[in-house]
Amino acid sequence: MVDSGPADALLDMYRRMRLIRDFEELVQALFLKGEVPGTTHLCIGQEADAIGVASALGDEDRLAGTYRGHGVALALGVDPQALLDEMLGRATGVCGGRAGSMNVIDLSNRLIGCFGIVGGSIAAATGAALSLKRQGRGGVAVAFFGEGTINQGYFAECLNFAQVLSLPVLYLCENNRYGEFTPYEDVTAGEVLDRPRTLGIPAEQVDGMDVVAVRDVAEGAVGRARDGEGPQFVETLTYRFVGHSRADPGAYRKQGELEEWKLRDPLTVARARLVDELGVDAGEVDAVDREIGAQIDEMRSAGLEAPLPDPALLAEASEFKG
Amino acid sequence: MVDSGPADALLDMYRRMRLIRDFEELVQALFLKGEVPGTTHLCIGQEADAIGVASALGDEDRLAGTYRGHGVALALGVDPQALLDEMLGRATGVCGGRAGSMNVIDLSNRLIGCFGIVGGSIAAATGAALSLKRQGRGGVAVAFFGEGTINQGYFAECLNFAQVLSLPVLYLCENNRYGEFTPYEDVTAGEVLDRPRTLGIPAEQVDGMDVVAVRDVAEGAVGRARDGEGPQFVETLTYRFVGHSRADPGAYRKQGELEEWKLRDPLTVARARLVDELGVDAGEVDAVDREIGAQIDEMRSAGLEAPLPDPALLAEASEFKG
Amino acid sequence: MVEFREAIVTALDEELAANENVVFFGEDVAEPGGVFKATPGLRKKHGDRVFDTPISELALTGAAFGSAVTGLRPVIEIMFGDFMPLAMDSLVNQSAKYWFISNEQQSVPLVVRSAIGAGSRLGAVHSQTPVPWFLGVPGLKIVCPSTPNDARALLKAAIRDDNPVLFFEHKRLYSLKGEVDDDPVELGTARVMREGADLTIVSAMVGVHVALEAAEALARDGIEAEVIDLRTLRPLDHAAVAASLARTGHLLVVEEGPRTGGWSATVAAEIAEGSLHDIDDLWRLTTPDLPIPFSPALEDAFLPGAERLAAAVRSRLVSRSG
Amino acid sequence: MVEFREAIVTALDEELAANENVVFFGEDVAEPGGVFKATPGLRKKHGDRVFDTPISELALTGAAFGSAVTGLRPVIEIMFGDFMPLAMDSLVNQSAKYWFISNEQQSVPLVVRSAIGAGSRLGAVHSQTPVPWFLGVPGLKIVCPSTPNDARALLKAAIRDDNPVLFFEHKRLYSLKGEVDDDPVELGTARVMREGADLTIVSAMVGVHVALEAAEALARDGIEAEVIDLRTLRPLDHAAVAASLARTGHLLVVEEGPRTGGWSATVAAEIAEGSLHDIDDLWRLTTPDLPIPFSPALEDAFLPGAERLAAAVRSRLVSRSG
Ligand SMILES: Cc1ncc(C[n+]2csc(CCOP(=O)(O)OP(=O)(O)O)c2C)c(N)n1
Ligand SMILES: Cc1ncc(C[n+]2csc(CCOP(=O)(O)OP(=O)(O)O)c2C)c(N)n1
Ligand SMILES: [Mg+2]
Ligand SMILES: [Mg+2]
Repeated sequence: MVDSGPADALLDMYRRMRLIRDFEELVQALFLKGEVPGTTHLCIGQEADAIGVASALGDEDRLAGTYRGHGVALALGVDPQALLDEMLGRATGVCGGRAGSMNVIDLSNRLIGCFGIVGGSIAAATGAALSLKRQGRGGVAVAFFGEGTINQGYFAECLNFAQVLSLPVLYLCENNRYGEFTPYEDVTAGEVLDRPRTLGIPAEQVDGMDVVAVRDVAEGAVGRARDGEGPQFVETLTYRFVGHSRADPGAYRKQGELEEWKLRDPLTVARARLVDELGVDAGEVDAVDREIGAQIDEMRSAGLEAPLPDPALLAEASEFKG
Repeated sequence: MVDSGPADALLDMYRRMRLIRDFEELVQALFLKGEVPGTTHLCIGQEADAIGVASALGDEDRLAGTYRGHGVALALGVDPQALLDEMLGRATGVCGGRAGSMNVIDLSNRLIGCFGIVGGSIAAATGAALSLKRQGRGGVAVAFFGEGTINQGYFAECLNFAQVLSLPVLYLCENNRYGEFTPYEDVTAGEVLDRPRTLGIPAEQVDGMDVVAVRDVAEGAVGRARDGEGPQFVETLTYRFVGHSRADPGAYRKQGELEEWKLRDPLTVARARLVDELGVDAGEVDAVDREIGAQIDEMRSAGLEAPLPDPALLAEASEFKG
Repeated sequence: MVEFREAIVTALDEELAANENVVFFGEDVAEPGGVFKATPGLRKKHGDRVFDTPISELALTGAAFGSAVTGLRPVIEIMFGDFMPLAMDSLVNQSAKYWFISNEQQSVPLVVRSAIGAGSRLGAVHSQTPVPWFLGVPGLKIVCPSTPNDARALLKAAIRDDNPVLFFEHKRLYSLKGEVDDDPVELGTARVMREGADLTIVSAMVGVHVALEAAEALARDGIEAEVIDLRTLRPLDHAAVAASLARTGHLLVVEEGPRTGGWSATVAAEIAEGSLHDIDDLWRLTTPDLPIPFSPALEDAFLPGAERLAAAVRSRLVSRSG
Repeated sequence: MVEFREAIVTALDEELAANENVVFFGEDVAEPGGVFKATPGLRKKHGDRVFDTPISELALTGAAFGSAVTGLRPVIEIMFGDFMPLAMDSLVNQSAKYWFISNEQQSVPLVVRSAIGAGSRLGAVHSQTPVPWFLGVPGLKIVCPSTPNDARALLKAAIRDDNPVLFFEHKRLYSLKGEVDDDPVELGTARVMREGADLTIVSAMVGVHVALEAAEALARDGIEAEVIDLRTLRPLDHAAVAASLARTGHLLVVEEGPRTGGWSATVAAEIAEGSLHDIDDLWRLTTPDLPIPFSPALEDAFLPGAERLAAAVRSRLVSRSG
């Protein structure tokens, strides 16, 4: 049994998960209206991973996410409006509309970047850990990635590299059972955790639908990395409630699987902890929902009114700094 | 205790190991005289791996080697003169002098190629196994590579790929303790065998200085792959008695290590088995040595007299077939 | 009328049916039918000769190589061209070199299909055209069709070709419809898409359609542009360009790719070297030397469109004749 | 007089000493001092800021990227340029794009050193010049020094540069001796190595020495060649070429690299586009569109040497003036 801890901390995590959920639903809705160009990879169902891990991080820490990165971005404190505006291709986007959904970068909020190449986040965090170790201020780098990513060369090479150099890095594998439309077991030999363990990297599994459990496990792992114990590995068992990206029929899902996982929606789980275990008034939780709802409504209007970038910048911008 | 088996089979393996040894020493000598252009990577000390494994292979099987590939080439039956001529850059070389020591290819002798890129042999054999499986004639593909290669993306990606597809492939890791000038343990986390095992690939270790032991283990592994049991993995414990390549000071070797390993020279071990265990007359073994010595002398003269390729071929050759 | 993506699946289907050594594999291509819906139904029809792979671009390309030199004729899919750097080692150092360095023992009949190109608001890491990366790799062919008919005919030709072929499918063409006939098309041959006496515009893929649109606009101003579709970018059909140029005297090369290092530079350099004093003008229209921006406001300005092309022609013709 | 390889180690040593954020890592570079003996002593002097890595080109390049955006200024070694495709994804999809797509939040101050080039009889997979692969990658700089002085000055400039820089060291230059001064050299600036009124020869690395030798031979025939060393191939100093050409009217570009897809094509295309009617002639001398052959008899004929260069100039000048 995981201890829920103080109510205000959990309510805060609930609020931040709600923000992610509503943000993603907004992006989805705007996408369907043709307002979000290109594609999007939503993390609906996986909010507890982002919030649980981010809750274990401090100012010195850094994180690298994937194309499915809105959740970690918001969890790290990236301005939601600036994130939305980026999806909308606006000048006010966190990257001025240059990057888009799959490539968000916000160093001021500890986000090294979101990486469109499967495995790219692993390299980025491994390298950041090299910096953090040298800086000697106890910073830990975190790489988010999915279970399908463990078959990429980046994964094997970087984990060994980090272990040999004893780098302060947490490898956070979100196991949502599918890489795009292909089930884990069809393309992957063995179990996720055995791969880091073979290298001597401590690895544990956690219920990715329970933000408290994720936070606790992340705190432990980040703490060990911070204390000089080298790379750590956590696998979260989670599920994506929506398609991989815009045009996903979902035909690959096993019968009843989605419905079953939805019973363990991280928001439902957290709400139950708040109300049933910690005795928080359901109305208080509802108020949070309404508050976020209102925030999202405002964001929506502001985003749609935000200015587009000026194409003249292409003539002025340089491929190089300085 | 490994059973030495019949004397004639072992004497034949001894002869072929002697050929490799003398061939490599010839290349070394010619190299020092400036007759071998570029560089060479000799396999002196590792002959039992090449001969032991090749002895377990049949006509349908295929093998991919590395830049340190003279041993496997000879073991597979590549014409020694054509191999030497290739090192010497002659038109009569097995690849017409186009490839050189690191890139020898001889498909007619089951050698898919020697690969200059660390890890390349693994991909080549994995792909060949795809063909062999489809052909359904029981062929097995073998990849030779060193222990330093297990940190390459090629290794991790291909082993998982082969396991998921249950391909008939033997991954043969020659653990000679160093990748170039860097000791295994400085750059590698964990043990070699654990990596394939994590993927569910059967893996065993064998004394790489004992050709009988290598052959027996290889026969088992190749047999299982042939029988449809999927990828197999063997690690040989061996040692390179010479430098990594031409200009290797060997400063990285641990004190006394070379001398200790030389006591277990695969030729010495095989000779002892022949004479002490199987009662073969030492004179008979000496006769083999002399015979090979004579063959090598002839090869040397023939090689140095062989014609150079005609540069006019560059104007005529096409980058494409057909 | 057939859609471009239908043409692709038809070509694959026909070649899989025609030759049992043809196999097709990649990420999400078999059961799911491809993220661009360009390969549905093949798994069902051709069974285990069509299969899904792990997310391991290097392994799948390396395995394709190994299988191609041992009897199969693999077609693989690298989902987005942007991921090709992960697979590049095997293409450059294995497949491209084998025919020549093996002294022409064996060529490498493999095809890499990949979705490429910008304009779909997918950002810097899902929009690139990999041609510049591979143009300087002897031994590789690069095919870039612009119509459904060419897509089908050229993909069939690529699969029947004995050499490694990169086959690029521009994302913005998948939904294009066109007539399809049964005439074969040879790799390496350009095609005149529109005749005109005043200027030759050379392009490929989407650029051909842009050029045709611009040519219509120019025709209204009395400028008759000849439009050439190169169709294959390696080897380049320099003769077709030179022949057209002999008629028009003016050459504009339009490339969706950076100004530095692309195929348009090689076309221009060959023409300049061969006929400097026989031509009136020669210039290129490319994308800027910058990563591809996400925001539609930026991406549209980034890409060479028909209007910009027509305007460029008008002003260049004026300034040159003035 | 200082050797080229000494110039390299001096530059590294000085920059490691000058800035504690500079780190240097690669395969066999620290304890062993590099396979080309270009980095001895650095480990001893600078401690764990200089270290050996696993044979994991992708991890080490990816880690360099991650560390460069979080405070370090990494210099890495990819032992042979031929291995760069393994590392390419991180360079192309991470390092090269970060500055622009992050909306200029942060650039990527990293340097990749690599030994490149043919003429050392190392065969097709250890002799390539990777410039064509990276020339079309906006955001990367490519530096190619030809003298010890430039090697030192440009490597220091590369390490101080805020952008990702590929720094290529031609193997046949390592033992070249030359004077060294303390004047800084800016990246992106060509240098006139010899003045002459009749013709401009543009090259880089070994090609510059070949051109100088050819120029001496031509001078004996009364032809005065101006020789320009580009020194940086990305960005290209087109202005310096144009300025020289304004004096000589004839341009020959000499590239050690295939005819299709190299930097000489971009130089020629830019000149043709900018000054078609102002010049008398323009042509290129490159290697054939073939893999690099091993045999010295072939390799010597493959590479553009001084005699061939001088002969080409003589015959071209005659045929053009005739
Ligand atoms: C190198 C590379 N290969 C393929 C893709 C296409 N792709 C994007 S997401 C994805 C699946 C990744 O699965 P997983 O690691 O489980 O992450 P999830 O999306 O489930 O979070 C694939 C194949 C890519 N972006 N990069
Ligand atoms: C991709 C790549 N990286 C580096 C090298 C340089 N290199 C050649 S051999 C070697 C060491 C390989 O060690 P190991 O796998 O143990 O094989 P061994 O040479 O000991 O047989 C290295 C680093 C290479 N050829 N290819
Ligand atoms: Mg997944
Ligand atoms: Mg070794």
